[in-house]
Amino acid sequence: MSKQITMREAISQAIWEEMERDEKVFIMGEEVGVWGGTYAVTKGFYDHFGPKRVRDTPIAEAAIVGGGIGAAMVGLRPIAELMTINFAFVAMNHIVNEAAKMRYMFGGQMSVPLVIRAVGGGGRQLGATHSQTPDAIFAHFPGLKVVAPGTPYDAKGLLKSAIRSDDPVMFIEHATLYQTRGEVPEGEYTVPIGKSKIQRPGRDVTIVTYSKMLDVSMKAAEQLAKEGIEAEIVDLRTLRPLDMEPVLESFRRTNRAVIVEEGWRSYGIGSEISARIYEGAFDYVDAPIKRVAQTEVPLPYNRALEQSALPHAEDIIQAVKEVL
Amino acid sequence: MSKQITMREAISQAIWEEMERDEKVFIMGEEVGVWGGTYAVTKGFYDHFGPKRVRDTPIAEAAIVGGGIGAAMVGLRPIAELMTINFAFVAMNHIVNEAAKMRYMFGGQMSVPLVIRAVGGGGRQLGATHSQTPDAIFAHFPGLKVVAPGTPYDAKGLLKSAIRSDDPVMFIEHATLYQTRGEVPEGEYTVPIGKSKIQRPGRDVTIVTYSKMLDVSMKAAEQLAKEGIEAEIVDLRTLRPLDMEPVLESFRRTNRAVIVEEGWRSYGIGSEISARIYEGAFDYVDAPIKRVAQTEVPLPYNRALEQSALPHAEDIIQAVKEVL
Amino acid sequence: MEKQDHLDLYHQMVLIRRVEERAAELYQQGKIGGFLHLYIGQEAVSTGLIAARQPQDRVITAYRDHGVALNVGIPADLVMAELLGKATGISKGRGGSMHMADVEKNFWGGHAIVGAHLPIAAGMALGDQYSENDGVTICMFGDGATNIGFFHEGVNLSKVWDLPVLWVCENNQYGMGTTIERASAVSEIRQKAEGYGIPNERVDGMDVMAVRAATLKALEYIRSGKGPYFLEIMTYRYRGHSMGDPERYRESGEVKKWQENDPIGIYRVYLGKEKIAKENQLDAIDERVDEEVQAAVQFAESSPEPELEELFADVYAK
Amino acid sequence: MEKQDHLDLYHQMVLIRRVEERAAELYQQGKIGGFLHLYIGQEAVSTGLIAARQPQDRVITAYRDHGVALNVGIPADLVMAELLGKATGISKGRGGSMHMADVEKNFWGGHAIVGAHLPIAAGMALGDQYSENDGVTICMFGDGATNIGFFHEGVNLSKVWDLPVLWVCENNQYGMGTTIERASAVSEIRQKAEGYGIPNERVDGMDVMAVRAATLKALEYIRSGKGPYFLEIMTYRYRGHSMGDPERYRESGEVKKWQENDPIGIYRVYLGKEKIAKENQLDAIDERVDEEVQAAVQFAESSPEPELEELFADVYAK
Ligand SMILES: Cc1ncc(C[n+]2csc(CCOP(=O)(O)OP(=O)(O)O)c2C)c(N)n1
Ligand SMILES: Cc1ncc(C[n+]2csc(CCOP(=O)(O)OP(=O)(O)O)c2C)c(N)n1
Ligand SMILES: [Mg+2]
Ligand SMILES: [Mg+2]
Repeated sequence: MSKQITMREAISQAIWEEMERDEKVFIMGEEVGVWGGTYAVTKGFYDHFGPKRVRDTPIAEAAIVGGGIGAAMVGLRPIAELMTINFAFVAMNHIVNEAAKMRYMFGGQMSVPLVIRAVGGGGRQLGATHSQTPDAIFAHFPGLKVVAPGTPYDAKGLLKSAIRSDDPVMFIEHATLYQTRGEVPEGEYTVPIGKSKIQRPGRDVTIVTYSKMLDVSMKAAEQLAKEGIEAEIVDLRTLRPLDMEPVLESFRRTNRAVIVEEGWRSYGIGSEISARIYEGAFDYVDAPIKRVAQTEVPLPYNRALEQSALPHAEDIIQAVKEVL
Repeated sequence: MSKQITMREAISQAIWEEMERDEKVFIMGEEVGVWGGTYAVTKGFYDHFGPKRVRDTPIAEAAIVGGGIGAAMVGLRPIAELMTINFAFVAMNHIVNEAAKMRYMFGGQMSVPLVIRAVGGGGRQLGATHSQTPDAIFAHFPGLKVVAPGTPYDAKGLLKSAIRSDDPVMFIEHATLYQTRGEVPEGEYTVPIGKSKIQRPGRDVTIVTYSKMLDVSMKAAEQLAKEGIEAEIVDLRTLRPLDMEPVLESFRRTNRAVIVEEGWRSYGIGSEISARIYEGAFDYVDAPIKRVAQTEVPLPYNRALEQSALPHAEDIIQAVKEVL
Repeated sequence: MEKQDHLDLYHQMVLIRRVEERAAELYQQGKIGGFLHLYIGQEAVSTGLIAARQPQDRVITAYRDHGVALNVGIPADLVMAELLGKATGISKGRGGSMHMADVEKNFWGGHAIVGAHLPIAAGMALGDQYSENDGVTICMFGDGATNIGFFHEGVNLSKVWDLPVLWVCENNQYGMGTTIERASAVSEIRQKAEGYGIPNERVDGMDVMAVRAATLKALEYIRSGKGPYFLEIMTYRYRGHSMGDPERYRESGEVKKWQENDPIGIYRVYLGKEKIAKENQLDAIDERVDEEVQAAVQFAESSPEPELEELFADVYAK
Repeated sequence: MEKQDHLDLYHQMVLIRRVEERAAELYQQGKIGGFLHLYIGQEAVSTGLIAARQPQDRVITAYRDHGVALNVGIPADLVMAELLGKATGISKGRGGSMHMADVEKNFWGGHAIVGAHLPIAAGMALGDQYSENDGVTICMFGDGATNIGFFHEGVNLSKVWDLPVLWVCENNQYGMGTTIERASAVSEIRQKAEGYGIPNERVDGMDVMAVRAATLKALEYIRSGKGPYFLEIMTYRYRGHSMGDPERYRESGEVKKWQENDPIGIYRVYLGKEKIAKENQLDAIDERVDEEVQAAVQFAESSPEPELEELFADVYAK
């Protein structure tokens, strides 16, 4: 049995079920408790699990992540929520210098089974500091796992894997995906971290993407299908460790690729995927690989300007036509 | 007239001369004053310029960069020194959310003529948290300029340009380059930000690199020359804005490229350069472009382990041979 | 203070209130996007602060910035246009509600990352100290902001270097839905200033005259070269944290109680009691404000959107 | 305390001193790389602290961590091997001087980013509170570390949640070359604790008995569920900040003055005066330490380098 639920419900269910399953799982962050989560992901949690396991924190991102690291080191399984990924920069040292390195540096003595949830993405007129999709910079650091699901099914399954993982996982959600619906089975399941997946089969071109841009790419693919162009869509789902197999496998069939990400182009996700496709399937390349990404400016408040900076289905369609 | 001086001297001279030239230029950071800079770059400055212009700060990186931003906004030209780039994560929010966005967000009302100096790099057995070369993650942010010179000449000229720039510039030095010598003219000169440069001509392969790896690439090229292989070396010098022209121009002649960076491979500098070469010179590609980079682990203390994770001339030589 | 000064302050407070009430409506109509944090209930704080400053005194605040914007004299037209994201907005439509600034008026902006502007304020004050200007930087922030590391680093630096900065905590009792007690080790925020050896005072933020008086005193102290000063100003926001706040964290009775202490009402009573202004004079101001706000909305609505090329402007100076 | 306990403490202090003196030599010989921060002069601090803890009490500190490492009972062999980066080192040669830990002994490491371990310590204490263990987390940091935002966030959180954590500032008067006065708004660090409403005390850190007594008291307070406690322990480092420090920031006379107050010497006098141990007993311990250190160096030098595959181990648990 499965059911159509929203991304918000999927994430919420994953946390709820894991908290029911394991006493050691708890959530801490700004407004996760009484407020119910600023994106309503943890609505009802405070009443059900109480203040011990649903912990409102001061506005202190280094303490949220740092506190999570400490609690994880001594055996708990904290979910530290950063209200948005834009505030992850405030906790940057704890994410990349502490969580990511703790185990290695001390010769494997410690584990940091911490999930850092952070929601990102543009498109809501929140201005330059509140609209970023800086996923690539976190994925640069070995020791960290970085997950960014694009469907409710994956979100639920991957978040469960993240919570059960003994490694620190940065779990990146997208604010404009929370209302997106998708099939989710009713029973228990997990989705493994570090596995890309073909979300739509196609023969003509490989679109590599993830998170919100999966949705946008799907729309582009439908449009293209009407014109007889069948795009195969590979969803990375995990940015670190990066699973290139499905990408390369698909590319070896289509020989053409467009990489779609919401964040800025330079030093972004697409750069890495592009480089790796050429490295892994050079002999299969029939046309220059294209990247679709955000215009390289801080995002403005004005709606039209902001939208013009973000990648849309039309941009993908155009890029696909260029590689064909 | 020119003279052989060290990178340390070149950087020191640039700051000294700019401070002499412009009263508004000052330096602030941990141990820049009485101590003389932990890398001795500002040795003698405190005695000469006094505590007003050579400001020792508390250990508070957000205040160092944030304070620098504020002082820059109201008309000064601060050089904020982060003792090492590893501590830039502590100031990450101020670098990428404040300095980089201030002008844009307020409709061009403000300028942030701030230089953030930070020394990075591995190879000195400082362990995982103190040995990073995370240049790519800063270069991801529009609004910031990111400069990372590889020669004393460029360091001096670029730092002067950075100090005179009305934009925030992250100026990345490399700890193991301070003793490196090179020709520097005696008079006043600047090197423009945002210009890559061919540092060694060659016909067989294009090596794209910057900072410390320029040095290592030069050594590799000498070695290769003995075997009759002439590598052309393009030094990026500036990571943002990125000047691909000399890279593409060179590549169109050599048709083969190796990109060398000290940092981690995934989502690094090489990814972007690789993607851009394919985008800009697809028809000129004769062999898959190779990336040489750091093994993707946090750097260990043990010397042999650390060295084995860092890129060396041999790795470059091997990569060059593979693309030929 | 002259009578006209009083009437000006009254005008400012009413203007803030009405501009924001209209903004709330425009938000509901979808004409304003993003986050909209209303200052309603807190008007006396920025009004009293700005009334006490000299032109050389800089002001910087958080995202809840419409009050300051109007107090420093940005015309309501340009504030409203910014809210609507228009080319004529004070930040050219690129900033929106959270990012208003007017450097000409020595207002250095609303800032959206909690507490991040405190070290920046210290830096601005350093700029004045360095250049031997006698300006003071007035830095406003919320009670919630006092728990973030930036607060600590900025305030500490200001004392170490004796910078001319006035730290102003607008204590409206909540950081979003979290009461002070649940977020801060001490519930009297001014006690934090003690940890830095900075002189401090708690002020009634519903009384514009009290705020102005405390600010004058503090500015004098700072201007005399003695270093930073810290004000904790007790206030309350009547609306949600931002539009769309479910307000599960407080009882409506609590809001009502504070509304009985309305800063505009208090000031009206004061102006009457002190025989500074008659009811009908104040009513006339109210009416003038209504017209101003209507004109501002019209200005904003009829203003052009930014050109699409504006997207690329000002990323760099050069 | 039993006589043997006293002799143990004496042994620990001398061991720290001699291990570090040897380490300094090995550094000069190029056998130790990276940064080497010596604890010499501060031995009484960690010795007194650890002497007072129960096994369930966790310890976490900064990069100046050899003292704690030896106090918690990591054999000198494994400390020395780590300094030399050997496979037998306590962190398998991957951590080096700054990153020793022994989780079995409830020692959670030296940490190299100033102040970053304070929020982590708060989290560890949360772990114990959550699991209803009665352990206390003892978190040590320098005077310089009290100026970084992490300090503020960690300490504040500990009080808001009444976490079982003992904050220990080792005030050795300098953060690298910067005196407290030039870096901190207040020069009595314990005053900072007042800003968080946390009970606090200043302690003579050259007197191991005083440190132990203060720690016992503090741990009792915390263990009774009353929340965090703050100790400022006055001490001094005789050596440079790390190897290669030009020490331009202090006069040698100042160092000499503090050396007259040597923690080992003071304890010797105490042990004599209290008739706990005779000179020759203590001398015998000194000799035993010399042998231990020599054995440790030999162990370390003859230990194998890590295999090259070790480079890839432990990046992830799985
Ligand atoms: C670093 C950071 N963390 C979290 C947020 C989200 N946020 C915006 S306002 C706010 C509450 C701030 O409360 P306070 O400082 O009391 O100001 P008030 O809103 O009451 O005026 C939070 C948590 C943010 N903008 N920046
Ligand atoms: C965030 C950060 N900034 C700067 C440094 C460089 N640094 C290492 S130790 C130190 C001084 C710390 O002083 P204190 O806290 O007093 O400890 P002490 O060395 O005296 O034991 C500095 C600045 C660092 N490791 N981390
Ligand atoms: Mg508040
Ligand atoms: Mg110290």
